[in-house]
Amino acid sequence: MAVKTVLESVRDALHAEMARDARVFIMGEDVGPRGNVFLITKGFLDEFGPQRVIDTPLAEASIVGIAIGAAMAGMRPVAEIQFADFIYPAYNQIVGEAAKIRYRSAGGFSCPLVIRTPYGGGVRGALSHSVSVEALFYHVPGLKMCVPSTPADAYGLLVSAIRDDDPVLFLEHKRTYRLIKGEVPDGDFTVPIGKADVARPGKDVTVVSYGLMRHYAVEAAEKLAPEGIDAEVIDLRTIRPLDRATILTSVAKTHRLLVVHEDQKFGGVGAEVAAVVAEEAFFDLDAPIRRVCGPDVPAMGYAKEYEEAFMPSPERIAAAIRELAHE
Amino acid sequence: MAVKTVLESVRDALHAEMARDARVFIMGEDVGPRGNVFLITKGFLDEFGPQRVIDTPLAEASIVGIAIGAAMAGMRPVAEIQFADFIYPAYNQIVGEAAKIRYRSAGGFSCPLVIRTPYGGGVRGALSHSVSVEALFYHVPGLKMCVPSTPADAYGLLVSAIRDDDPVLFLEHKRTYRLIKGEVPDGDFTVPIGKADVARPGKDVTVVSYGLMRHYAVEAAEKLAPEGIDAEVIDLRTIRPLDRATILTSVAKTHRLLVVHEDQKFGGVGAEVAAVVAEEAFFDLDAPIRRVCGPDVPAMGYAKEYEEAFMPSPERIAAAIRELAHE
Amino acid sequence: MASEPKVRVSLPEGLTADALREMYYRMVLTRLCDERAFALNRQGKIPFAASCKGHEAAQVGTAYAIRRGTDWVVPYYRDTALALALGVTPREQMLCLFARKADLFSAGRQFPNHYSVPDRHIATISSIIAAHITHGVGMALAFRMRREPVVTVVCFGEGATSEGEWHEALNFAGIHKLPVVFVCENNEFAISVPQRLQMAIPNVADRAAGYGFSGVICDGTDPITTYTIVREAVERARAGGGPTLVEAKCYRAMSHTTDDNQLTYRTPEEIEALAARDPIPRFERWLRERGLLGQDDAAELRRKAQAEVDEATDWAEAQPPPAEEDLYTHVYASGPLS
Amino acid sequence: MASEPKVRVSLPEGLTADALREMYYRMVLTRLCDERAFALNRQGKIPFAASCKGHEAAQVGTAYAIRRGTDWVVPYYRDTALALALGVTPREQMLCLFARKADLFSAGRQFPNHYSVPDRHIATISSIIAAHITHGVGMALAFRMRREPVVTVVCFGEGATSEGEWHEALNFAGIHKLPVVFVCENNEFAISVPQRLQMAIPNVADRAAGYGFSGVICDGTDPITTYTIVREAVERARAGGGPTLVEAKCYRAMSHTTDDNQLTYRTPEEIEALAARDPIPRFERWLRERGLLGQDDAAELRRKAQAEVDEATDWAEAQPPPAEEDLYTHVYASGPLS
Ligand SMILES: Cc1ncc(C[n+]2csc(CCOP(=O)(O)OP(=O)(O)O)c2C)c(N)n1
Ligand SMILES: Cc1ncc(C[n+]2csc(CCOP(=O)(O)OP(=O)(O)O)c2C)c(N)n1
Ligand SMILES: [Mg+2]
Ligand SMILES: [Mg+2]
Repeated sequence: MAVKTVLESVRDALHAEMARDARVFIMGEDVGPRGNVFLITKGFLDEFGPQRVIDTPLAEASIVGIAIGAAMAGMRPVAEIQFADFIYPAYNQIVGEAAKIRYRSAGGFSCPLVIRTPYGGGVRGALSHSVSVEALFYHVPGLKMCVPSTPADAYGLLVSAIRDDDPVLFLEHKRTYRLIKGEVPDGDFTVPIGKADVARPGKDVTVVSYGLMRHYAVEAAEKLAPEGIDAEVIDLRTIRPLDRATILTSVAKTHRLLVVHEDQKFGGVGAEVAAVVAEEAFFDLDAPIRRVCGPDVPAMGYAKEYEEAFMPSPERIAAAIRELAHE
Repeated sequence: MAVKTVLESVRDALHAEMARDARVFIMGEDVGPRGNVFLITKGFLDEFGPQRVIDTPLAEASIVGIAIGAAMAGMRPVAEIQFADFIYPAYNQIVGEAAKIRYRSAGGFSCPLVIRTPYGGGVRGALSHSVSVEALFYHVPGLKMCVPSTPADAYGLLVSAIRDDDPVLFLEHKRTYRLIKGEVPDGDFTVPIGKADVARPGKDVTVVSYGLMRHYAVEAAEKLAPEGIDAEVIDLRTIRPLDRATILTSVAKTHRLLVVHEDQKFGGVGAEVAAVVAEEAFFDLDAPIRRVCGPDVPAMGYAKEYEEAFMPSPERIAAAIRELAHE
Repeated sequence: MASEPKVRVSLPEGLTADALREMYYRMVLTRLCDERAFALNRQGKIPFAASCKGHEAAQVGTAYAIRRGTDWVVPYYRDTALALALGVTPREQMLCLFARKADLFSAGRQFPNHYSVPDRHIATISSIIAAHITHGVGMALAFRMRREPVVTVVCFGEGATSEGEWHEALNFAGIHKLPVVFVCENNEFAISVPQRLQMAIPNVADRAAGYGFSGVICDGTDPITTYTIVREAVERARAGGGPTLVEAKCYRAMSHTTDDNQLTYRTPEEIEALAARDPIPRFERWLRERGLLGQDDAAELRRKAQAEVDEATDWAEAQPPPAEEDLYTHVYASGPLS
Repeated sequence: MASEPKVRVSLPEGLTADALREMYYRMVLTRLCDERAFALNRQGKIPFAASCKGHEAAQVGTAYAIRRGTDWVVPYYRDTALALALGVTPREQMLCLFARKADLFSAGRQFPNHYSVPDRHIATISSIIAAHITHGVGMALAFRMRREPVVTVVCFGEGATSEGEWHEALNFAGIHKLPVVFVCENNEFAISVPQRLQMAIPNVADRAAGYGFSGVICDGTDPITTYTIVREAVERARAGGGPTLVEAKCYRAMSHTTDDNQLTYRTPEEIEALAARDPIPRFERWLRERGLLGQDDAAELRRKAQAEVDEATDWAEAQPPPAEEDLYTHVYASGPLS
């Protein structure tokens, strides 16, 4: 086991899969000599050559569309969207095409494609480099979606995603890249797509979260321990498929649910989590389902003050857990 | 009052606003001599001329992008996307641009734009002419979204949308176009954006729906009346902003909530409705929140059998209400 | 079927007399399939059909220009003749028209003519115009990466060239000199929108210069010209010469689909005048003049094709539709999730 | 400031001696603003900056080519000199760099240099490359509909031309012969991606032919050439002659932004060699040769500009940041909804 950052884990997973499987290749803007804007693919061009590390033109629809074609022809492309905010031009290819290729061809073709993109705020990325896009895609059957929060999960899920026979949208919270360090097993391992992680066991309140907010939720839970409030934090890790079982099991124990995400509240992932619990575990609940989320404004602004006002903090999360525990 | 179809109402509203306000113009594929593929703009070209009825190239991103530019320059464009399935290429312009123009310019610019598009199934439109797109957009602050189901609402909401100072996505269920007839007041009137309609008052179960499903829900409710089950059907009419008050008032009375939509379940609009009620009216509820929705498969297929299996029917809705009433 | 011609004529390179007759047969077969589809629609038996009448020569010429079993085609929804020329059978065609469970292309999920036939190297497409063009480029990229001598042909209408993705696809193909041939079947209309409202230029082919490769115009109502020009482009691509944009000028004889009525935007005279450009009698004449088709051959081939189409129609109609549980297949490799 | 020149020289049409000196001043002012921005970033006072060093001539030439107060500009994020030449003040520039509440462009919401100044006819943009190009076309459409004699100028880098939306915008403008001028500031790089991986052709301008209008190349390190060519295009557009694509060849002296390090993809020699193309000393020479700038004028103008920038920096830094409640303004015309 070695201690790594999330960024290093993403790089290592890409590197290992490129080395293992000649069908895997990377395409995206500035992934070549520059080694990606976060330096994730630094050195890859020299090692794997320009056929497998392709610096694309500035055109996201084609980054995904070309990757889809290559996937249909038997390759395992990893397409990079430089920032999640720039994924919109590729929406047609992801939602209209990739997600439907297997279904529409009745299994004649498959689309083993990974689309990686850094998302989320807290890095002074301003209005167009801070977005959370999970709620814009998680409604789409045919896609899978991963949102790792720890170095080990980033590695294991990315390897799973590359080996998966279906398209996977792989969202990397950019604030976690260098902030979050953790132990990562040596050698080849995977984390299964579709399994949530109990990041902190507890018995009083279930807190469902993912991405950067998983860490804030754990921090909040730790803060409350001295008060005698024992929160269980679940890190979804995968949003589609959603691990209902882990959530329901937890709620059956705690009888209280708080969902936390940085993304805006209205129509966010928390809505579905709440709906699942209100439908399938209603009689387990002793209190209303609460959500702590980003505000329903168009974006996170550039000024530090906007970021702070937008992003749920460990303090806000702790306050919500406390309130819910006493409800 | 005259009896009209939904299609006639959409046409009449467009016509009235074109006649009233020289800033209003229409752009889209085949809106010219052909008069739109559903004949909604039939005759408009002759009446208003090619400057105000623009047959565009086959390029949705530019249909919306150009309309945005015109809106920023003081016009009131009504951009048509021929079928909702073709809106994906315009996603960047709608979500990344239109929705954020006012916010990002701190009020320097506004974007009074209407994007009309026929959506939904039940017309043998197959995999790419049957989609429901509301869940792909309703998470987006800065946008408004209307989903009228009756001729009068189609008229009144479309007029409101055109007069609104912000971008409105206007979804017209294509199965309702000719199927649904109803009385429409004469002359100028509006229906406010953001107000739900109690389509059928009742006291036992609240059924929240919209679009074609509003009619199926009412039909289901009528079927159950002889059994002594009195369901209240709410037609959202607007998804963003969502009329929470009408929903919460109803649930406070019935203590039971069923959400019905044709769109796929996971991450659909029903998720947010359920979450709002689980959060704000939890103690009013006597039973789990149920959802009757499209299945989580990539699309509605072409064969009649797929359509029937995909779309909630009045029978399925009635069964769900009955079950919930006895829960 | 005529025996080998008495008089030796010089045949287009790479085509035997049999192949030429086969091309003719496929054009006729397509025409009859298309006519049957429209008839079935009028009878209320199928809700939708689209015809490639006026495009047959361009498509069959293209189909014969590639190496079958090696090269790949990414077609569009009007490529019925292309598909039939690549080995799609009338039965398969009818299964998709009737949306039967056994429909090879999509199990009855997609509109008709959305081919997807891996074993005949035809890639899956959606109805979303131009979305398939980058796929063809990506396939070409994959073949090149694996050093396979495969060329990918991507087809689309002139309307599709307005989509941004079209531009992105051609741009990438040009930069990387990929083995791909773009075939634009220019029929001057996108549903009701005429070419002059689609682009400010007369020839789509002229845009190739902006991507660093050549654009060629050909008479898409003549299968031999199309064949020759596409073949040259395909072999140049295979030899490492990069992409070509071929513009096959053809026409659309019928309304856009059975949901359309072209009389709302085209005059009856305009539509009638198109008949003079019909590729089938024209090719028939060409074959006759070269002794490749005898006195009664055309009539006989037509009868044979008609019989095939009739048989296929009856057979397909009798096949079972999808069942409710078929809704849930092929969502993911591992089955449905939720 | 020099008095009117002793020797009468022929000035470019439409430019007075004062205007020429003003152009020079704006270039210098921009340079100093950009340098200050990078310095503030190094000091940790602002998290991000981007410089237009190498583009000043192209931008100032463009700014002076339009009719101010009449024509509109849709810029991109590297258009600092353009904005300053159109009347954006150093104080306004510094407010956006510091993301202050009073930031005119976005109230501190957007990255720096995302101008939005209705009263100076500069349209709002996002950071999403090429998304603004159709907006410029739509504005031109609106002005034409209202028969206002307004021309819209849209600027972008050569990287932006790869986006599908770029193609769609130019296509529509060509079809409708709209009064719009597209200015491509070609600096040969899109972050680290060189032009040869962005397109297969040497000149962006060559693509205009595909849209039915003309493309013109100009030396974008020379403000007068750029001015002349853009002005001709603007006036042709105003006269109903339709769009033009102007390609101003310039260069990027600095890393893409403060987040980038161009040494990872460009050699030090390559970067050093760029200094020879610096538009400021070159324009200074041009003005001197024509007697438009006296012996000490350049130094004095520089001092004046520096004083402006210093004052603006201190002032802006002292302005208050947004407050929490500012998060909720301008969501909808009617306020926040939820
Ligand atoms: C993205 C998208 N936009 C619009 C449509 C609706 N539509 C279907 S076919 C068509 C016209 C296509 O014209 P062209 O590309 O010239 O092909 P043709 O039908 O003439 O062969 C249109 C607008 C669509 N299917 N997809
Ligand atoms: C849609 C989109 N994709 C990617 C980016 C990231 N990005 C920002 S600037 C840039 C390069 C732009 O190059 P160019 O258009 O040539 O302008 P320049 O910066 O060279 O002036 C890239 C890739 C973005 N902002 N938007
Ligand atoms: Mg066409
Ligand atoms: Mg550049």
